[in-house]
Amino acid sequence: MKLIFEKSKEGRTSFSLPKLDVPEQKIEMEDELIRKEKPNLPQVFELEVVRHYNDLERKNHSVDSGFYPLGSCTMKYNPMINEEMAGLFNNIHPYIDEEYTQGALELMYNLQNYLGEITGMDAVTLQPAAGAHGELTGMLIVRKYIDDNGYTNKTKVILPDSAHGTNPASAKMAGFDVIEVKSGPDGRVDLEEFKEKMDDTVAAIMLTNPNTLGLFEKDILEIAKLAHEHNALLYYDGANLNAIMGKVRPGDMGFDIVHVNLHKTFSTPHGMGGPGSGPVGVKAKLKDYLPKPVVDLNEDGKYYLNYDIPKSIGRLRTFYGNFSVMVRAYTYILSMGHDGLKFASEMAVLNANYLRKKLEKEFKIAYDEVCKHEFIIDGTFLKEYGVKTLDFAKRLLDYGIHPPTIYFPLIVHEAMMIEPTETESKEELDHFVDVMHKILEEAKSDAEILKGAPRNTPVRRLDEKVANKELKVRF
Amino acid sequence: MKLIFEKSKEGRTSFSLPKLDVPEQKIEMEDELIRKEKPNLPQVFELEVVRHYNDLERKNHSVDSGFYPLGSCTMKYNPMINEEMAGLFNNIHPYIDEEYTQGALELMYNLQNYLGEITGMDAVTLQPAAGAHGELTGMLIVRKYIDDNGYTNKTKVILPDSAHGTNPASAKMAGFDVIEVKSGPDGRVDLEEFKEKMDDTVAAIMLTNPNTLGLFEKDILEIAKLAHEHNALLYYDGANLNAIMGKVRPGDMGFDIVHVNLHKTFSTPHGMGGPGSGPVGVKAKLKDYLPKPVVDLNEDGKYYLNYDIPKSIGRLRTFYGNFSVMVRAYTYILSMGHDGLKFASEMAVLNANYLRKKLEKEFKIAYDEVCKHEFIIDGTFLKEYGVKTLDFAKRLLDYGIHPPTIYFPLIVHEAMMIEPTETESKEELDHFVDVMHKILEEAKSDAEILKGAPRNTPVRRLDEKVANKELKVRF
Amino acid sequence: MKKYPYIPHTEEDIKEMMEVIGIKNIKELYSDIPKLFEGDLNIPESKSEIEVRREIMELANRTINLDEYAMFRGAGIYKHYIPSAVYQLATKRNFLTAYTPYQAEVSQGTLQALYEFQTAICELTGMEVANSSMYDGGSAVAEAILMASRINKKYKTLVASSLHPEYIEVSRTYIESQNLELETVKYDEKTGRIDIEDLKSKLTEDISSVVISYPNFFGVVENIKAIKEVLPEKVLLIVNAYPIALGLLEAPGKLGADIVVGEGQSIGNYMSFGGPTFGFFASKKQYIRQMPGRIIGETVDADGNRGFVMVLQTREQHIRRAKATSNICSNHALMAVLSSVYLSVVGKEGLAEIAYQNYQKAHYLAKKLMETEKFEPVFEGPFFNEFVLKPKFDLDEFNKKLYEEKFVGPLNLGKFYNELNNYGLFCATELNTKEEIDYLISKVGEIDEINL
Amino acid sequence: MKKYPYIPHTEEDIKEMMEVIGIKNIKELYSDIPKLFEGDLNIPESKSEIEVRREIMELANRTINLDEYAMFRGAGIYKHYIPSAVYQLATKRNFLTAYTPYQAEVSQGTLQALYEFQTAICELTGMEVANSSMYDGGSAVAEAILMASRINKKYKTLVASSLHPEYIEVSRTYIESQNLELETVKYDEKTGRIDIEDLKSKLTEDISSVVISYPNFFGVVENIKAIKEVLPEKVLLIVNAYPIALGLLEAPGKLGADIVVGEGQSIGNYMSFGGPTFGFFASKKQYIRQMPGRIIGETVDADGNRGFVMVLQTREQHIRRAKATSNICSNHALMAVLSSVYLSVVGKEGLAEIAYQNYQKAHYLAKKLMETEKFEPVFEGPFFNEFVLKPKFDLDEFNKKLYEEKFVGPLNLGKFYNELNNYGLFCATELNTKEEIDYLISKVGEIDEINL
Repeated sequence: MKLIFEKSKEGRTSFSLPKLDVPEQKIEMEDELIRKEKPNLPQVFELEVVRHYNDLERKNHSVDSGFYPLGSCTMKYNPMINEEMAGLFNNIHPYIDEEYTQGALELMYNLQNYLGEITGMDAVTLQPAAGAHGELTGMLIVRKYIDDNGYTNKTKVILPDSAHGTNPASAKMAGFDVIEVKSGPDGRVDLEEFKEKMDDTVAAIMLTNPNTLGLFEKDILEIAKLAHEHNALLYYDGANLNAIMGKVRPGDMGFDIVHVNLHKTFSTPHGMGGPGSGPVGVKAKLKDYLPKPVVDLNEDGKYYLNYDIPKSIGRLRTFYGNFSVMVRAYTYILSMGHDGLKFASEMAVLNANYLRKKLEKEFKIAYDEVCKHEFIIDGTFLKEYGVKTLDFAKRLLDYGIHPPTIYFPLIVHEAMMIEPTETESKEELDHFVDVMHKILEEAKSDAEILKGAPRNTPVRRLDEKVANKELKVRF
Repeated sequence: MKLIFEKSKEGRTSFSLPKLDVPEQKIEMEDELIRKEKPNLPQVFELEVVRHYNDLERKNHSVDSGFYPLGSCTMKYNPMINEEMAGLFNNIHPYIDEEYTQGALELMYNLQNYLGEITGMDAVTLQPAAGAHGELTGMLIVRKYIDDNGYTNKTKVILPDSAHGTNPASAKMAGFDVIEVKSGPDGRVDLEEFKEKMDDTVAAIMLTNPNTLGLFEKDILEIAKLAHEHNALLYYDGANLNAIMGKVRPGDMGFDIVHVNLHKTFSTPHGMGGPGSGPVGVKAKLKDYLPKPVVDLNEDGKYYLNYDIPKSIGRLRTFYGNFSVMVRAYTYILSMGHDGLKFASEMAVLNANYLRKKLEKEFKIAYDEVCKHEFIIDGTFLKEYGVKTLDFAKRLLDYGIHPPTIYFPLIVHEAMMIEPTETESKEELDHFVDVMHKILEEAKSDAEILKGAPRNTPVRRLDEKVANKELKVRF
Repeated sequence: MKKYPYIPHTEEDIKEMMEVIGIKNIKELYSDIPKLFEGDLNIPESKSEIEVRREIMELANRTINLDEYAMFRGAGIYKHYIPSAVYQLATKRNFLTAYTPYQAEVSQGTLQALYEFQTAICELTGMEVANSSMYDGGSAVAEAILMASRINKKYKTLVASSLHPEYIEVSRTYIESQNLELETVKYDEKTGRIDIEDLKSKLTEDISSVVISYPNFFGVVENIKAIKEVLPEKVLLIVNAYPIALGLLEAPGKLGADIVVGEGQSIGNYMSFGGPTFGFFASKKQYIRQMPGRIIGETVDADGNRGFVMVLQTREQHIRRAKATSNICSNHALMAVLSSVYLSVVGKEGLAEIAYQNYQKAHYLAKKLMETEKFEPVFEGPFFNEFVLKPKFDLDEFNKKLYEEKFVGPLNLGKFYNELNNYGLFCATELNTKEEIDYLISKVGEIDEINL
Repeated sequence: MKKYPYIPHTEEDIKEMMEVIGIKNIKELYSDIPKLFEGDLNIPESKSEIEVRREIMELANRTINLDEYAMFRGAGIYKHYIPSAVYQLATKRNFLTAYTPYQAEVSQGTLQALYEFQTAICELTGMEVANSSMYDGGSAVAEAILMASRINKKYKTLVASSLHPEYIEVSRTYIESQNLELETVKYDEKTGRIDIEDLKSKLTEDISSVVISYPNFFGVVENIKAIKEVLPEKVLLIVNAYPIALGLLEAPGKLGADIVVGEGQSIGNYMSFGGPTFGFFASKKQYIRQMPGRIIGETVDADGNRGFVMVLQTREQHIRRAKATSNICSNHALMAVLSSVYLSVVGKEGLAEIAYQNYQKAHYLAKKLMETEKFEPVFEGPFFNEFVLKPKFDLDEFNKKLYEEKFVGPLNLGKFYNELNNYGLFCATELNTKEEIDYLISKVGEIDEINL
């Protein structure tokens, strides 16, 4: 399919402006600052743009088009009403007097509170733009906290080898050294190794619970106790919050800081990679470190942007965060209620365990026990048929199913990480199981079917080596 | 693909209502009037509905998805802004005091005037819901006019054999006998035969000009003169108005009544078959026969629905017509202006003639001369390769192109009626020409390619006989 | 050269294309057209999207947006809730910008959606077959009357005067020019139902059909069964039904209806100042060949897979021309699909619950209004979500004041019935909250005695 | 059992699934979790869509809708016209509900759209490579500073104090914990441009990068070339650009910029209370391996057909973990695609015309304001569509009155600069009509002399 630039033709347009209604003046600035050649943007008529994006859209898999069991990404349904409600707030400038934005501020205030309640935290910032951004926020809070308390020797952040890549990257960005703790044979943090590595130089421990294997860290209370004994903070990566809403709260487990992914747990659409939104909640002792501003309520019942946070880590981004993502998440929380959120978590976990049980006979499940919202297939057994997890995944595409997350977590070789979410039906799961078994049969009978996959997709298997070698990143 | 009914499962829902907030009463009516079994509508969750329609949408060809040269249907681009503007007027009840609907009424009033100006008519009703509905309106006006004038012997309507099927059907619905006039060797009304059939029993002549062959009825002034000499009215079928905006006006040619298809010429989307909108314009002498109400402006500058039309034919539908279609058409007229409308017609005609010239070497063009917005391929020559126009059309589907209208007009055997519209680019037309030639080569080399077509579509060729025999019209 | 966003032609394109055609300028394409019109159309010059938007926003700003109003008026068009998914799904661009599914192989989206629509209409009405839409309720009734005459070759129809007055007007317009006749049947002043005695007295030999409304224009639920019982066998009973009510009321098909039609706006269409909405049209299977409009049927493709096509096209004007069952060509498919999505979203339980809430809200409203002692009761017949009361004050004055409070009061029936001037036709739906109703009651309470 | 529209499980489903798993109730799935939380979350119960809509509409009704306002305020977020096609196309559901294109074969829509976006950004900025988006302008600047340090291994950055103050704050937050340093460079009080002498004086050995804004926060167009000329070779020049302005201003890449970043809101994103918008990020090709964020590249599929994939993933956190160039994972792809559609719709000529009109409207506004004699000029440097004036009256009071007229007046720079309190930062765009501007002038004219 042609690029929109390849469809361009001199003299075409999709746009016109009203005639300039003010007297024209000569452009007054140094000649070298005036553009000589217009940016070579496409020149296309409106129908061409329309068809271009119509064609492109049809080449995308999406939650709307089918099952999307991408582990760790919580590809749940994005309700239609969320979009409509977000559309009500498109035309607000961030520097408008608060008197005129009371509704928007109240929404943020309520959302801060709801997220605090769900996570068991005392204060929440909505500023971070994504999960990783929330992690960075959290790590900067850790830094500020240790600086403030004079813990000058605290230079390390501990995290398990099953952690998301963003965890070490965020810790590093905040200037910490990253210490990995191996997972034990049960897929949880190895408590002994953890104890060995835990000392006063540790600033924080980053965990997600349930962890990326979908398993609940059963020693969490012990870990929290140890952390706090060493004046380290416990950080909760909210990627897997969808498993435990209304069941158990990070705050109650002993976590001091938590980020939440509104685009995962709270159903805001992933938008091809973003925008997300990664609010961060903290315990009371860390409230004064939150980025500025947060939304507060004054004594007259007016909402306002509170910049008076003396120990604040500063700012992580401009303005107040991804507001229209917040509107969607807020709509979702109102729709679901405390009862619906809890039920969502339960059904997410039910779905994952159902799939696990249905697949465990023919596939090797890593750590095959009651999981939470996701579980991992260990794909090493596929080697005997001469195929890899990658081939298996590509073959799923031919059946119209988006493959699970592959090759993550790193501690399971040839991993396939499956997170069905609660918005998929038993029928959909059964269909997935059938397809998985069918592909396995194909692998056994003719590995070429997998290795040559996909065949029924808009393009066939793409060559990443060529792409990285040639590095053609623009037309 | 399953029907939504086949996806239904007891106990699922996409919907909930607020709890009933008023005291409940027992349903008081005869027991036989209370429903015993709920209508067996689907029970599905929201994501299932979303995926269902996502899947269905992908199975449709549309103007947005590609070239759609359906002769006589004017499948032009439907601008995005039209939809947005129509959305501003969703929540108006028709029985709201006029004081609160002044904007809507002004829009209708202006649209009446613009359509009158474009067609050269003195008064316009926006009430008809579609082109055929406009024709019926027009024919009822004819009937009322002849009754009013005591022309008791006027029982016939003359129309050419190339006319749209709606023309005779509408005339018949209004109680007229339909007299067909053959087209002459030049594709126009045979003037001699017309003269023979024209007498005082003729109530009206229905024409479209340019006609369905895309040819301008060069004797139109003579026809009008003859009609008027016999006190017959001349009716203009606006299906082909897209060829002549700003170039010549039906009213100036002598037409007394005209209908306009807002969903063709004025870019409102066709919506899988409707809604259309078929406003009817008339000359001053017929103004008093228009259906009630029309929008008028009183002396105080207030717009109002005028029901005081003593000789009105009555009502053709409820309320005031397809209002939100009118908003789209109005938006389009404002966007294009008098200059843009004229240019649109010119480019529509240019496109048609360009295609005609590019195809005339390899295809037989019926009446191969300068055409207006459309032209016809005579597909009988395909017989020598053992294929029909139907096969050729089905093969076009494999190339992602919607076939032209086929087997119409009836006077051309194996017709393919091609109307590119002005919103297609030269590149698109060239591509169409290439594909047409390629398929012709296929017909010559292996007719089975065409006879087995389509192959690349969501379903393969469908059996209409089975459908009509079994008449399975519901699940 | 001026550029237009919707027209792709560059100067170069035009030049090249003219060369191929063999002309020197565009005028040559129009050389066969008499010079009857010179100069420019008296329409403003082309405008940018910014200007167009401003102009139309200005009109919208001078037009009511009932989304923000408490609505107590129905009378054929109703403010019901439309779930967010409905419009977003049904107006996807490849539905919106497709045409009639002439090429079935690339129109399966349209065809399946309409087949599902037909199924839902059959379920609602209790009929065996349905077409894929008419323009509106009024024209659907008119076409039903014509269809009945085609079936039994009789020329006269009896229409309940409690059918929506505009439907009667439309029917009259449609049928009179075909030398068919329409006579109205009185309503019973006590019950508000059709006057059975008057009906019986008019049931002469030449009667083709009887048309009633369910509920009728006064909101009163007709007893279809009782009516059917008095009709001679060959007379067809046409029932105009309010689809939301069919969540609570027995299906007309089960009570003896031969043709069931109606206005579909209430199930998933915006009010849109009355259009476009759609008419639905269902009947017994034996009459299918006399039905107007497009019908979708199931079939198989060359590989034996299920697919859908238009069936019985030989009834239609593009094949049968003057002998067609109707002249209808464009229908209201998009509106039908909107309602099909709506019916899928609300589903079996949802529609029943909506109907139930409509009933309850309207009955609460009626009870509370009567308690104010500022109304007299009018009809005794059972009602669904609309009812008529006779106020002891000037209704139009009262309604005027309500607008200021962002309330729309009842319709003054004097608009359609001389004898019912200053009678109010009230409506409540699932969208009317108790708070709104109670506020309306309080406003009634405030009416000055002098007004009485 | 209560039903939820977003959860498909019926009682029967749950029973069957529990049987397969071998559990008797759902609690067993949580048996390994410590009993730390009992009871219900303190959040209201689930609500119907009708109730949710009412509740959020109520909030929206208490929030400004600037669509209806004349807007004279910018300061980083601008009210520009967004053609209707832009949102309708970019937010199609199969864009909206897709995730990061991990499986390229079923993500070509996303990948090609982002590749086109990268191309458009390169065209605008005059750079060789661009990534597929950052969160916003502020974080893009911060990441650019970090990138510069990775490139030249120096630890200090000089930031013009006329960079958006919030960007400076964000940059400070990002870099300080990495033991990098940030120092600001004064603006020239006469021109409003960066103070070249101050800059020179601070250009020590350890300087990694210099950050300027184009135009700067005061609307003044910096002379990139002149700045570049004073920089030592190894110091990277980071330019934060306003993309609309790039329709008129020379591409920073042509004037010596090494990294060009900026806030993308102005090109096709709504204001949305400041987010989500997106940051764009472009640089010379030689630095591509130090870039943060996702980059899309062209490749071929197994049949040799063109396709697109994510490239250089080894820079990213999911591969490189702690050694990644950034921790960024989710970006703002949807916003980037919105802008890509925008740039395709307005096109080459459109963007130039928009920029030209912005310039003209703002200069007309400035001229007219000065003619009222109620302002003092502030900066002499050339400006694009924003400028600073010093009113002889209380700006906040004036602005308050403007709101009532549905006008938003200039930003009081005291919000960010103590020394510029009661200075107004005015903005005009293609959406400001002469009529609006003249009305604003008339309002200035009405200001009571007492206020002066």
